[in-house]
Amino acid sequence: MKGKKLSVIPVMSAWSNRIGRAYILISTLISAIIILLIALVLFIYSWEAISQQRADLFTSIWNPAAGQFGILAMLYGSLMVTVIALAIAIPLGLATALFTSEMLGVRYRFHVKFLLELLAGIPSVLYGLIGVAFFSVWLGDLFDLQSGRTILTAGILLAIMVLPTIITLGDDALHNVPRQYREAAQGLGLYPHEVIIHIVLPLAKTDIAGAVLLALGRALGETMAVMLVIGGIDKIPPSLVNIMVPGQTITSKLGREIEETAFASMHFSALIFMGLALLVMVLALTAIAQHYFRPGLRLYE
Amino acid sequence: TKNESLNAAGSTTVLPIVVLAAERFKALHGVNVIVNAGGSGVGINQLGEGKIAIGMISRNISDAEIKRYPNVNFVVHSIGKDAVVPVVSSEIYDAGIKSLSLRQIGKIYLGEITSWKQLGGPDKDILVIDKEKSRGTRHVFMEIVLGDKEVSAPGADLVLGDNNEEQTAVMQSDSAIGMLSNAWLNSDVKGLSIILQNGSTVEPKLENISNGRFPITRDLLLVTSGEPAGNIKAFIDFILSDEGQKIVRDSGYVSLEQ
Amino acid sequence: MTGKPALKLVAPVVSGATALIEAEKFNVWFHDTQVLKDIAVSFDKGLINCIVGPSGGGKSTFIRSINRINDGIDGFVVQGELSFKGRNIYAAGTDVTQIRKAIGIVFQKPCVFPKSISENVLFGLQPLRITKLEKLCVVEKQLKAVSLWKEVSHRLNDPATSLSIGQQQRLCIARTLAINPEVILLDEPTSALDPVSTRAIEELMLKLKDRYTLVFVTHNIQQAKRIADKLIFICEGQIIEQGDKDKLFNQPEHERTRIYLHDEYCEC
Amino acid sequence: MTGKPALKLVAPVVSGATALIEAEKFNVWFHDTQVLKDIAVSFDKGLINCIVGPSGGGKSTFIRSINRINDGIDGFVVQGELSFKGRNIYAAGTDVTQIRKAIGIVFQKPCVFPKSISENVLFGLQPLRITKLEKLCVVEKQLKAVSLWKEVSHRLNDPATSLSIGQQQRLCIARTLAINPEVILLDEPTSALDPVSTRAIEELMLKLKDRYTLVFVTHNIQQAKRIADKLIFICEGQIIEQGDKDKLFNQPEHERTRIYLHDEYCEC
Amino acid sequence: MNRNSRYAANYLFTAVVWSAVIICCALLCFLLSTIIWNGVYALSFKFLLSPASGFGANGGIIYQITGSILLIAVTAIISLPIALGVAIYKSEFLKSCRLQRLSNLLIYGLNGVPSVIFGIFGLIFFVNLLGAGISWFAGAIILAIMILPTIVLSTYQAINSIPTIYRESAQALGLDTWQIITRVLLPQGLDGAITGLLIGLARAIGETAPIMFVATAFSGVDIPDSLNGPITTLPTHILALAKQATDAQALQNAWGAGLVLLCLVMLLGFAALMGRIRLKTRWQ
Ligand SMILES: Nc1ncnc2c1ncn2[C@@H]1O[C@H](COP(=O)(O)OP(=O)(O)OP(=O)(O)O)[C@@H](O)[C@H]1O
Ligand SMILES: Nc1ncnc2c1ncn2[C@@H]1O[C@H](COP(=O)(O)OP(=O)(O)OP(=O)(O)O)[C@@H](O)[C@H]1O
Ligand SMILES: [Mg+2]
Ligand SMILES: [Mg+2]
Ligand SMILES: O=P([O-])([O-])[O-]
Repeated sequence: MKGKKLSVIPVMSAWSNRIGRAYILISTLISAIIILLIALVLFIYSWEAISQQRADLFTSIWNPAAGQFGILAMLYGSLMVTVIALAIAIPLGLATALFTSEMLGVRYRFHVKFLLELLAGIPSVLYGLIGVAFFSVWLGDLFDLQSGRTILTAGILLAIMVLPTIITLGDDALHNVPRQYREAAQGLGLYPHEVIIHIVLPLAKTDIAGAVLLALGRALGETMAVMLVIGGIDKIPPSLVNIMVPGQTITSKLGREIEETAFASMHFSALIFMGLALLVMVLALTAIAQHYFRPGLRLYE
Repeated sequence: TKNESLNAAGSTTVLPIVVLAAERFKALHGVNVIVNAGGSGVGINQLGEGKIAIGMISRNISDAEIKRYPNVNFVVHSIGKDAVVPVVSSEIYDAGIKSLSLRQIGKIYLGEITSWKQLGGPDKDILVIDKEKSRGTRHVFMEIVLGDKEVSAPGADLVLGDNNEEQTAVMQSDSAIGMLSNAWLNSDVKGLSIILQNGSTVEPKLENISNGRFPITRDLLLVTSGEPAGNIKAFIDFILSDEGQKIVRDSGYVSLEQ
Repeated sequence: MTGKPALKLVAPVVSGATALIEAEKFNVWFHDTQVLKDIAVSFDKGLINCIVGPSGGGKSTFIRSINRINDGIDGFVVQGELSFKGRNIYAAGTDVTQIRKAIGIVFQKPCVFPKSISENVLFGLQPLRITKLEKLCVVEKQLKAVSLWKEVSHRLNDPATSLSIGQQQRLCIARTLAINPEVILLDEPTSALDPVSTRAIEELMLKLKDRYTLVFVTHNIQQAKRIADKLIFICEGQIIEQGDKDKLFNQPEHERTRIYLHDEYCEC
Repeated sequence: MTGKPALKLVAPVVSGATALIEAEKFNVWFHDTQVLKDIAVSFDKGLINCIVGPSGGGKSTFIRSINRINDGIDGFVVQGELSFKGRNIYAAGTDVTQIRKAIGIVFQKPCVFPKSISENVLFGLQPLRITKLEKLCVVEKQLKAVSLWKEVSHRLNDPATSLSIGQQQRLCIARTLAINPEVILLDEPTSALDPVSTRAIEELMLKLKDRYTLVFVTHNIQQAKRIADKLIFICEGQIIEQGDKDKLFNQPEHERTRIYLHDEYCEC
Repeated sequence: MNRNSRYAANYLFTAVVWSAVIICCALLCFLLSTIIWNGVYALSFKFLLSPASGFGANGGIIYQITGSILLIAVTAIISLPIALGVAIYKSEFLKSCRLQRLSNLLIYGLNGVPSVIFGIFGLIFFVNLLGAGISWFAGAIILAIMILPTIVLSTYQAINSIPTIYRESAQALGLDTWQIITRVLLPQGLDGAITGLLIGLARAIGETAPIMFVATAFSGVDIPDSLNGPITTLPTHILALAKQATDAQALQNAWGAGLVLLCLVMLLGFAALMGRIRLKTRWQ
């Protein structure tokens, strides 16, 4: 036994302290409860589907009229769209982040970043409008498709939507690498690209991984834009890697169908189960990202 | 006063009528009618759950739906007539496909016919556009074409919801077929004539709809829970009045007396 | 943690104390590392009590323990006796705020709040229920006490951050004086300052030493030579030697003291 | 930038140069503040060229300008002549990377890369297309040159960050030696170090001075006294005086030099 | 030769980066100009100031604008105080590493929850379980929950970036915890909170999925006179017109509404940017 463990929180004297503390505690509790409540509500309302459909949920046929509720097509669509989005957005976004943080003068960095962040400000329903009016038509013409409403279209649209996230966070990650490392490497006579490849990127890699995971979560969860361009068909294409066909994601399915179902019916329950699956995926990603991110340290400690 | 308001929701086919009628109704009677879309299925569900006073539907209520809400006494009010027209991209229409039989259309949706060539058209794959399952348009169309309103359509390439979405998709394609309410036809989206079993063809024209010759017609309906009263009744009566029926005609549908 | 005796919770009146602050077998750990070992020392009024020693020796830890600023630090554990006016500072039920009001501290890096100069002086007087005139009086008095009044009297409402670092440090001292403490702890108050400001602070300390009990940590042997009265040499968490400045400089008892005070390359 | 004459882009061969690095009317601005004014100096091989002066005087700015590390800093503007082997360092078309390979730099705070010790030594040799054995040779040779070999030879694959600060600084020097520069710039290389490491670095500099042109910035007058040969005193961006160490210490031409080198309370 | 290949590699690298930048800029230009080009024809004072009529083909979007603003105003009022409390708790009271991690997980988790999940949560919880029906206030609560993490994190970072020495200085002057919170932390935290709030609201005002099942109706809605009842907003209006309009003018009006929405988003974003700049220059 060593000495007395001191209470970390200093003694509060006045009653205002007590009220203040109660307020702080209550607000914290509220926000903690909200998260649990969301998870709980989704779980309860998907229980009917989970308990009665069981493994049938993981088949590929969705036909509520016949009592078939297989979510594989939607799962496939969600994953495929996300993979496409990231495959486009990561290289593009990271290269741009390299530009803003390594090549651009400090003075302009801020302005350019702000401009690129404007991309992030465009509401997703507008992305949807533009996607239907332009991207799907262009893609259809370019690849001579029957319809431009494809998984690829949705992926491209999503890539554009998550691009600002990757650029901003990537730029922050690169910018957080202390200047002294760059100067030390420069002082050894390395070319700019060698400094970036050998020093800056490796040092920033955990933060970049965090940025990518965050973007992944965004892409998985995006609804409106995807719903308008993906085509809405619950099918897994015969060739799994054929991305120029219409499909369906979990989010677009929810957006289109949830209102058509009767509250608490099996159909409803199966849809909620899809939402729950989505939530679990996103939360798992968050947990992994948390593991990667350094915990926020207080400065000067 | 502001407190007086009604809620309506449902079919996107009926939506234009009700929205326009609601504007007039408010100007005349000061009663606000709040209208939401969603599709016929939504209209029935929300009425069943008591969230709205008036459901808009473009098809009949199914047995399953009646069973789902045993405590609700659905009362339907017909406010107009409409045809569900098989539509194709103008390119196909111009290439000579101006009419099809119900059997042919059915085979297209079942995936048995996949190219326009099989129908005497250009050598292009057919882009088959389906609608969401609970949509009134689809119920009526599939009932007549394939004999089952909730049949699956394995031949479908796209599944869309609202009429406008479907219209845009047909417009953007040069080889599409879809189903649309008569009000949505235009120069890019052409309605097909239907070849009847006796060999004669019927064009999707207002007179053929009103006289019942066009095979895929339906009533546009408002549903209430129990016999309407008060403002609900006033609103339905307004749509049934001359002024209301003019709105029906202006929206591209057939009014009751036509 | 095992094996170390528990902290006495009752605070015995230290017998015959004339010194305001006394430590006796005072130990400090951070987590499981012992940073201070059996410190026994007393600080007297009217003298400049100066603590010297190599970096990492525990000087800061010690004086920060005196007014319990270390409480907020994770893993901080104390044991032993440290008393202020005969009462154990770490006794249960002690009002920390009162202790801190009686024992002011000035840190190495001047830390002014991003507010005006006069608000900074008045910052410790919370909640402030005095008239404007009284406020002005306090501000004037304390700024005069730290010889800052002439330099800033015409711009009391300017942000304090606009002052030079040396002026900021004096402002910090003024702020501490305003709460009317009995003891003032200074942790290397001049190490961030230029020579002119350093001289000003040293003069200020000489001026204040009659009215307050000053405890002053420095790295700078020359400075200790100039202004200290009592010298305490702490190394590796222990007091190696303490006493009159001249004695330590001229006839130190320990070889380590001599080396540290005279040889630049002391390894201690 | 207006009003200042543009940088001369043609690099004239400085006549009769024996010194590797020469500056003539060299000026530096950060945005609109002039930080270096009309610097004229030459650095000779075989001597320890030591730059001293008060903080903020521009010492770091100057030596960082020599191998163009300052290029990356916002608002950095140069004017005048700074030549390496008779070629203007800031001439258009100069390959900055080559300049940096010929003029190595060691910073105040040792900055090892988060890689192994041997990777750190080899880091400047990109792209590395030599055999494992050759690598080991380089590592051994350079670590021996900085007297680090004995301490780390058994753990060359440990992360470099596990070394003590003093060892890290020597590793930084070894890393610089490995690219085989002709000039080594050192910006207060010992100010973050303890006395033992300081002494090691000082001895290392004495050992290296025959083979390299050393330019060395220090804050510490005593250190300058110990190891400098040529002394350059920079204050407020100007060279006040330069020349033989003994001359500056014993018979300075300027009063300011005398005050700075001898009086602790120099205001410069 | 070796040197030359390194030189070439450097050029190649630069070229790759530049092309990425050009693609990004081109995308940005395309998106903005498309929205402006399509939207600007619909804009007029009449469009901004009159209610929608004729199925979106006539009239304007006054109730959509007021609806959107009302919704986010209430969102702000609900979320700000809660977020401040959470941020202070996290920064000042939560010292245990494990709890800190848990709270991070919860906050980042909430931040990652897809917006459509909020929508179906609202549909189940508010519309059905609580029987609120379509209620704009429920929508505001949903949006408040959605932007809570943004505000908390921004506030937390602002408070957390105050060097410990300021807390210790205040402690040394005899201030108690609540005084330190109100006098030292909150002035700074509030800046961060406002910044986070603006960023969050910029996101909230453009959202469709979380409110379309819960809070909005297409037609017949003006300014709500009680907490219950639907509201109409710019994004849901755009969606409805895009999906249901029969008339070309209505689609044009959808683009017009999109342009107005984009301007509102950018206004909020710009204000947040200003806040961020101010934040950076506060403590030393
Ligand atoms: N917050 C902390 N957690 C853990 N260890 C600490 C902490 N603060 C200080 N220490 C350790 O306590 C020892 C004493 O530190 P302290 O700061 O008291 O030394 P000091 O004598 O003031 O040194 P300096 O002259 O450099 O200020 C050091 O070994 C240090 O590493
Ligand atoms: N990046 C920069 N931007 C603007 N001004 C700068 C920058 N770096 C240095 N300065 C200014 O240039 C002047 C010279 O700075 P420098 O670091 O060269 O001084 P120094 O002699 O090395 O000082 P020290 O001994 O403290 O290291 C200072 O006034 C400083 O404020
Ligand atoms: Mg200290
Ligand atoms: Mg320097
Ligand atoms: O929207 P619907 O009319 O097809 O139900």
